[in-house]
Amino acid sequence: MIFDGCRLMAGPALVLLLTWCIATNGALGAPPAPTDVTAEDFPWDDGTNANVRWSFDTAGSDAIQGFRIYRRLTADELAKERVERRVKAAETAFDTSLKSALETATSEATSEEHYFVGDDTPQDRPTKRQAAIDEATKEALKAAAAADGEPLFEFRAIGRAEPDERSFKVTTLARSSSYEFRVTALGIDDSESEAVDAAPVTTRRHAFVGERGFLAAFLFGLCAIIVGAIALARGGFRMKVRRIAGLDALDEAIGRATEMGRPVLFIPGLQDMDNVLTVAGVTILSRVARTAAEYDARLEVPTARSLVMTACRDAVQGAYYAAGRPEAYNPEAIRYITDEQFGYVAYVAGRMVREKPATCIYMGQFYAESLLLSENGNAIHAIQIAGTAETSQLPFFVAACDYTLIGEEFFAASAYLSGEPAQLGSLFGQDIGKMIAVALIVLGVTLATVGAFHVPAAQRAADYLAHTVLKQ
Amino acid sequence: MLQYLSTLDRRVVFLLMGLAVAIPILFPLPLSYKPSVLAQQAFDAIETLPPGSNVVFSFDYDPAASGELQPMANALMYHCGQRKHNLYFMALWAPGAAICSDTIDGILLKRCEGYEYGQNYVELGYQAGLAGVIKIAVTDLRQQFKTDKYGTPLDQIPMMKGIQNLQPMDLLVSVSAGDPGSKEWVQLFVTPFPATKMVTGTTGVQSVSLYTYIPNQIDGMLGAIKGAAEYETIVNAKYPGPDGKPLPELQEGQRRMGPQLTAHLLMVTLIAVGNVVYFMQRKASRRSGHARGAAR
Amino acid sequence: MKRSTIVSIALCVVGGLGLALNALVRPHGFGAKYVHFQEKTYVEADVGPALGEVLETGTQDPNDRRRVWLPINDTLLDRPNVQRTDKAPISWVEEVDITPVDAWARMTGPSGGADVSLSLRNTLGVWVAALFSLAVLSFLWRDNPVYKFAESVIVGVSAAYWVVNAFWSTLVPSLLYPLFPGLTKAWALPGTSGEYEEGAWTRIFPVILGVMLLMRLSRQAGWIAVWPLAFVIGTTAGIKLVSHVQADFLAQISSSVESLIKFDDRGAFDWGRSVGNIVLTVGLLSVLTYFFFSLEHKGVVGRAARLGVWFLMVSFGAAFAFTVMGRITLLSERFEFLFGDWLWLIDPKYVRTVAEAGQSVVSMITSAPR
Amino acid sequence: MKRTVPVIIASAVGFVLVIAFFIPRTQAWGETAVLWFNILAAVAFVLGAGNLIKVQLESISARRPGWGFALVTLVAFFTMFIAGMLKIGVFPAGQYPEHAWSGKFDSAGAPFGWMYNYIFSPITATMFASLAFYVASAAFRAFRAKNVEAILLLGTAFVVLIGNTAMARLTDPLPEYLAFLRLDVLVANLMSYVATGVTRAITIGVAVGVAATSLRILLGIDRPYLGRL
Repeated sequence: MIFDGCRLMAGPALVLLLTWCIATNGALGAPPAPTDVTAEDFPWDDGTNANVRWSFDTAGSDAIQGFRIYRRLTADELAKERVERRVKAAETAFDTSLKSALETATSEATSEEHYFVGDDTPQDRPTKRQAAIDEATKEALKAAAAADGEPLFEFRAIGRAEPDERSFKVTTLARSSSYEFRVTALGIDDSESEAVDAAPVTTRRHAFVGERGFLAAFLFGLCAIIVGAIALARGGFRMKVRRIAGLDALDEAIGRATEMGRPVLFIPGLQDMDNVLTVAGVTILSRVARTAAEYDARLEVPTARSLVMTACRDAVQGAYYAAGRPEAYNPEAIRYITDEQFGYVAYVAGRMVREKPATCIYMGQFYAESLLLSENGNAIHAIQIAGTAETSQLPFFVAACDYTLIGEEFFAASAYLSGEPAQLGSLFGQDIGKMIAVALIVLGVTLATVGAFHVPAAQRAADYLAHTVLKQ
Repeated sequence: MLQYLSTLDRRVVFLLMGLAVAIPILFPLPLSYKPSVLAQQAFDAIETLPPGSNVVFSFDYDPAASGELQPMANALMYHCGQRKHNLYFMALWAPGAAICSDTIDGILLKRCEGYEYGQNYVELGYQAGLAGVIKIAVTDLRQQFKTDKYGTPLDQIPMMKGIQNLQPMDLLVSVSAGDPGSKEWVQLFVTPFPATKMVTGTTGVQSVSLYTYIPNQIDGMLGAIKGAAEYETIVNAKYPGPDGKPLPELQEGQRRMGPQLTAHLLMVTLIAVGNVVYFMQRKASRRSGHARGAAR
Repeated sequence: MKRSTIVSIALCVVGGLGLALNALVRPHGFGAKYVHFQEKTYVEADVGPALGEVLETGTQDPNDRRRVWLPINDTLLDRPNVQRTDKAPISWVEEVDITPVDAWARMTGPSGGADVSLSLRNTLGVWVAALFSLAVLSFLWRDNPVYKFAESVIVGVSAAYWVVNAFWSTLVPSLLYPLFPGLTKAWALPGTSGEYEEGAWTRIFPVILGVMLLMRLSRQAGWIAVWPLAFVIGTTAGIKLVSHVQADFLAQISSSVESLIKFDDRGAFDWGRSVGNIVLTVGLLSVLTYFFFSLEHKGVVGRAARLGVWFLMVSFGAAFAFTVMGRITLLSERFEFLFGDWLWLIDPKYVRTVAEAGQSVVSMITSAPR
Repeated sequence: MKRTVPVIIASAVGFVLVIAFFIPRTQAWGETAVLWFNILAAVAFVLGAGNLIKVQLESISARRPGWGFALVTLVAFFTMFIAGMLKIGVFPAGQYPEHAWSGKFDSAGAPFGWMYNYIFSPITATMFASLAFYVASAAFRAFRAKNVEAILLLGTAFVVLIGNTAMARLTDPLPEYLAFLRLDVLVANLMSYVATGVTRAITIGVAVGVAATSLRILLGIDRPYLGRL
């Protein structure tokens, strides 16, 4: 059980090392102390960290289970600690004494023969209680004095380092304050070496968090790529978008509805216009409406939000105009039903059963209603095309619909249909971002695989990539 | 038969599902579970922390998800309590704060010893702001959390001494049903501040999307009721109740695995039968010469 | 009469008969809630410097005294630095939920059950909860007024729940208190210092933004709500930009840097993990390829994307199964409530353990006619 | 002004938050922005409630079909709202018995807590629970193995559905060299290798997408807050 835990956390090497340590070194005396203990302000941080470093004879590394790092308490902390210790000692002594005195009294009081024998009468109880309190107060006084007499350990253990480590990052310190640290080596049998103190160090706030340097580089690099791609697209460069099967299927499905003389049902999701999925859905609606106008198919759009209804009417009207058939536009086909999820579903499901649309298109943000809608669509043998980025609903759409625009594909389709340079350029920039990810993964995996065949340079490079470049 | 199945009223299916779930509840099935690696990792993350470690425990769900998540919250809290960790409770969902108080009364105060408010557990309660609450709590908790849930200023709570933000926490436990929840904790807390480990309990719906964070960002995860049942098994084996038997509160997850068996069998059967009907119908309609366009 | 009406009436009649039968065969009935009365009495006390401090001459400050209220049986009242004042104690009686089994035990116990009682309020609560649950489930049969009623209620109740929560948990301590510390202390937060904090006046800005946001309710001034909305969206974008690049982009790439070939602790080739890592990496790269939109799916890219779709489908299948598991769990929790807390059909002893619950059902059936 | 100021607000606050992550001196600015954001999030609930009242009142005054239900919603809202805001039936906190307003607004014994326990909880929980029924019916009527993709999806679903229950133990007798075929092991490996790889790819893709969207907002190219009133 314990080994399981270790292995999961620290890797197999450590288990081997520990097992070997335990096997070869039983109980030993105190281990040798670390040397050259220094402390320095942590470079390029927000002023709340410090770095403690030390040296240790590597030959002795096997005999220890690690190092313990201490911090000297500040004068304020010490004073507070002293008072707290005294108060705690006094209170504990008082409570213990009074409790035991009262317990005796209570047991005397409840057992009848003691209660009525001698001078112990009910009237005496307050007096006895007061006596017990006085006695306890005396005990408290003694305990407080005793606590003051004991030397106060001026250091507080703040962390542990592994045997192969030679530095420790102390975090959550106060900014611009002076601190003193000490380090000890910890033997296998929990014995502790002599302590070695470092010179005092003052924390300082720097202009930039150095540990986040690589992150900043990646972040601003990625931003630059996206901005560059958008600029390129606005400058007239034509961005290609690959064929998206679900979009091709749309035209075919609308054509089928015309052939069968049945309506096309379009659901723009359950959310309001502040949701990006709804916006993408409405963009796709423009295209659907345009095709419907060209093919002369009847389009129906029930919505769950009144604002979505307005947006959909705008989009559809525009599409009918663009198709040159403004007279065919019927605003009554685009209706707001209700905000309530199941109320909306009940309406749409009823409508589906009555009208039997030949094609059902679901584009937007969906929750549990994805199931009910696509099931009903299936029951009336409609062609169903769905698109959403809501991952929890994707499996249901994929299983029940003929075509599904999956996640990013949905946004890409919307960007493609909108034709806006900003959208297309951004899509292209994102592609470059993903290609960078692929390149880094391929590089890292190759290095790590080569490293696994005992090529230390490759291993080190893979580690540097994974733990320094990408983690910071 | 084919005709009957193809036109089957879906309320018949509803009835079947109802029975599949109801019968094992009325007549429980005594089943046992082998703990998976993930549940064991979650257990180890809490178990290997030295007693008295600081743990922030976040209730990020509402009653709608408590059927899945309450067994996890119970078992995780009980385990933390047995390990005598210092517990800082908070909630990113408003109902989570109420659920948290109930769980503390039912588990921590009833089944774990030595817990005293302000000394080794504190309820920071709910704050509005969704993921923004995490963002502010990891750098300057007291900006938003002026008081605890009961209106006591944080300065007057002993265990809040020296806690300016969540960075000194050794472990984060998030029981989460969605947004904001585990994903936001990973993004805003344990990734920028990797010194804090993380264990999470999640609903079946979102558990799959969290696998990508294991094991570098999330140390252990309990996914769906199965994760809860496995975790209960491990905890019960190590920390049984006073009479040596598992506690009743720590069997809820296992009890709810009974209906899973029957209901999953029903699901598999329904998919299979549905497809058989579909293909036979398709064959029949092909033979009679009118293929449906929808079938592809 | 329509067939569906007949079915509905029949269901109601059968349900009613079932409830009556359930009440008859059970000695204690069902669907009841019990409470235990707890008297809470608090007394005011005058507290001096802490025990350790007051004992040591010279350290105590005679002015360091405060008034607090303590439970009347608090052992702190015994301490020499704590003195009860002559203010009258304040007391009230609280009701604490207890299980029916505990209640019956107390009622038949030596105290005679003076401190326990059937709680009409909570019993009503259980029935209300059960009937609302059934109302929601009735939607399975068809859309109906009972369901609509439950839906209308929940819309109102949940909106109010969130407002009240936001007010007491966030607006009072984080907005009203910093702006009006004295007033808020006297009214709702007696534990706070009541002193004005440096720079708290800046919280006037969220008040202004909040008022602008509420302007959205008005037709004429609605446009001003765009400002706070822009603030909210800008903040979200700023947070997400960094957090997604760090946690979901770089950290994910970092986690993917794993050797395809794994050796176990003894240096032998580890089949399981090697195959696993290869599958993981191939899946990762092929799905990423599928999401390239500027490359046409032809040739190698096409084949990789096709593989990516397959990987996607396998993972969707798993997600599907986990979602199903979640939904079924929620249903079983609801049935546990209906059968357990309301009808007392399972677990009448409230033991709530798997094995014993099974036994108690058996014993209930065998001894039901009693 | 109606269009420029919001763009400036969104860009400024967004950039402050990005910079605050890297430059310690500006960290406090970022915290202040997030604090205001959180307070606004609380105000948003008030807005939501206001909107609800407005819509319901309109529905009632126009006597739209089903306006009776709008009335029910309003009654439910105000009952819960008044009970919670006035802390009706809430006992004061123990340390401050003189302060009637010091108690917990959601104490279980008070009307607000009662409505939470016996109305809010059961209705929301049952609404989600009823999805189990729809999943079953969809499984029967809609999930078709119509192509390779669907076959893969449903096949995996089969394996995971069965592997997640006690039925997985039926495969326990498989010999050690076939251990990877044991259903529970198979599901565990499926999740930790296949599902992890796929979700990681999706996560990376979404991360880039979110970064691009956020950046467009920061640069004022996308203005989702405009024209959506």
